[in-house]
Amino acid sequence: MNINWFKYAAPSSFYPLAGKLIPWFMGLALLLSLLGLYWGFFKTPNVLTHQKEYYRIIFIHVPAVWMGMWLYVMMVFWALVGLVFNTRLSYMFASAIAPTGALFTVIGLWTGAFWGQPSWGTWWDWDPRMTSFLILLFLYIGYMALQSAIDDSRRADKASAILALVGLVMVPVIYWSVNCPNPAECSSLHQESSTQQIEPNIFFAMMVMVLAFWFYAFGVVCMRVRTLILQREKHTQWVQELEEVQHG
Amino acid sequence: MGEWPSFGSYGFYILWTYGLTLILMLLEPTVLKIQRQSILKTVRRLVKIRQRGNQEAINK
Amino acid sequence: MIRPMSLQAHELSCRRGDRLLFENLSFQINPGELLLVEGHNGCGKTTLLKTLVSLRQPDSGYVSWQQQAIGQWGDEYRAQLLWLGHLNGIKLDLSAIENLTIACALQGLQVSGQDVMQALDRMGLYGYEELPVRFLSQGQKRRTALAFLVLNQTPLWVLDEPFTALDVKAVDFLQGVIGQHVEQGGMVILTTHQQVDLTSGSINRLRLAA
Amino acid sequence: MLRIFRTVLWRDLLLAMRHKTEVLTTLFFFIIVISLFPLGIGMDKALLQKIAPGVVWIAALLASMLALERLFASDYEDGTLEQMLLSPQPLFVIVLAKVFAHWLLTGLPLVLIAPLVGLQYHLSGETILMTMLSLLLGTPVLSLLGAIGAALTLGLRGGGVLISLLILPLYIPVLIYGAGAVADSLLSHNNVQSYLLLLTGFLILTLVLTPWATAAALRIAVE
Repeated sequence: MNINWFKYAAPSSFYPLAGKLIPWFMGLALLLSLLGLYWGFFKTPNVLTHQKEYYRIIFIHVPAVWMGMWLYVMMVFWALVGLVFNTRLSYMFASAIAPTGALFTVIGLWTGAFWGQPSWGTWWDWDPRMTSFLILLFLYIGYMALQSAIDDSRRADKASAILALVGLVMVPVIYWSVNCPNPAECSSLHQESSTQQIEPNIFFAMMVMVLAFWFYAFGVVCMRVRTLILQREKHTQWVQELEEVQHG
Repeated sequence: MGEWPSFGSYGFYILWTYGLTLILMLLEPTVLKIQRQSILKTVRRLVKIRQRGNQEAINK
Repeated sequence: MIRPMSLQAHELSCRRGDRLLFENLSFQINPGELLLVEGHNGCGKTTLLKTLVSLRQPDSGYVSWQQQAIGQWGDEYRAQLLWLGHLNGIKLDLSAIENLTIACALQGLQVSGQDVMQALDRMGLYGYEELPVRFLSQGQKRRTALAFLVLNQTPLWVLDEPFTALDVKAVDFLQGVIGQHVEQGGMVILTTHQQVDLTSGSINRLRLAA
Repeated sequence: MLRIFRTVLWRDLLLAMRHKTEVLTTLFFFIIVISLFPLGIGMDKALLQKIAPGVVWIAALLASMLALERLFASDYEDGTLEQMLLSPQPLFVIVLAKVFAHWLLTGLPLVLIAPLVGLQYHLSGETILMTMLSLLLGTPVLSLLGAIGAALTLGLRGGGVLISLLILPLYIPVLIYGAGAVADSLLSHNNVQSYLLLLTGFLILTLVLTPWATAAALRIAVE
């Protein structure tokens, strides 16, 4: 059974498919987030050993941070596919993902600051992870700025694809340089990943939230791809015969 | 069901973080919906222009 | 040459922004032929020429040189061709001689100062060689760019409106150079709004309807 | 291969010599920015010494950013860039030659002027030497990375500001380790060597990777 991968590579066949999928994605996202929040708020102990009630911000902070990073990798993946196969739809995906990724990064930073205030006493301290996350936001903004600065959509896609690629190559270098500014002190990057010692209930609630954010991201990206398709293919026959155009 | 979780004095932080996240995650789809309507409007205008164009060709 | 030297286009289609310029355009040009690309302004003549010359990637279809896609030839294909766009491709701060020596070096031609001087003389720039090109007239700047044609013996010439800003005498001289090149088995693709007549060799016309 | 490198390098230096003033603008910008800080932050000796590494490096970053826009712009406007893209010589060699010429005109002067600046900030001889060394290793990286931004934003209105938005995040590692090297030589100067090795590592990394990206960006810009 060979799946014809390129059947949905044509904007005209992807448009209706995305239209059908969006309600599912958004519905699932809503359902899962309600489940996650309920589980997180009602089924977990009120006070943790060293953190008071504000630890519940974790249900938003960690999913948003992961989404911010994952969406950047997805964006570069689609940009690479676009550069290699020269299919317009993959470029549209890449430029559709960028705003959502930037949004999640902003949420991640915002919730991080609000978590930092009660636990560390400062809204922002140049902790390596927060700084590298801020730089990720700059990379997103750079991508979107370049995308909108170029009028011709063909060149905009290719140019921002190259920028995203260069950004991806530089991300580990930036992350490493921010985490270990003085090479003498930190020989290895052993940031203690805090996901292991979390109490199982909280951990699962958080995972449900991560899933909810994934579906939300799929839904919103599909919506934005549809608007991009309409925008870029408005001169084509099939767009002008769409039923929502005929009697909208 | 556990009792309503007391946020103690940290309600403010919880409120602000969840509040903003909620606003942003609702804002994005609505902005996209508005964008979609405006593009559909321009496409309808294009269709009207093309139909009038064909009409004139036929009348000529 | 084991394989016949020819340039083929296979179902080329190009877009500018959201507008489609041309679609499944196929043609072939063989040695000793001149292809005249015609069409009103904005119908994609320059875009087509840029695609043939690998300056631009077509939206679909491909261009092949000696039955092999130009993507695979890479730099070798670029050694076979000469391009002259609307822009002259010369630096205004450098003198005509410096411009020409750099152009030859870029093309990888071993050329002596004497050849350069001779080429410039033939283009009617005697006495203007040392002057920075900034002080030359538009016609003379175009002739400095065209002087490169005289020096360059690559088989494929792609010229985008070469006759603009030239006076009658220069146009005749250029037509002579092109005619001679086609006679020697070279290939020329050009766009122009003026009348082109050739002593020998066949002229094919390609009309780009919008 | 080397012939074309030499030709393009000779060409760019020749062009720059025809416009001598352009070369000095970057240099004076660097000096002015650095001299502004003491006026703004105060003349206290210890404080100036403390902020010197960061100030010198941030000024170097901004100065090289300023000069980037002109890297390909003039060739793009008069069509010579098209001729370069159509030359049978490998494009990354041409790009390397142009970036090297750009570095000679904007990066190297910063290194040579560093002692003058060091005196303003009461830096010791040894630290000034370290500043020059770290700038020597760092400014080529700034030019190489910046060349990608210059190629991507070729021919765009407001290109200058856009370049800084795209490329400054990528400059952060060089800034951290460059300023770190100078700061370290000020204080304990025991592991200065590791900083310099890191900077050389960046130099080699960008030397190998960036020409490809700049060449690809140029091919797209000319389309």
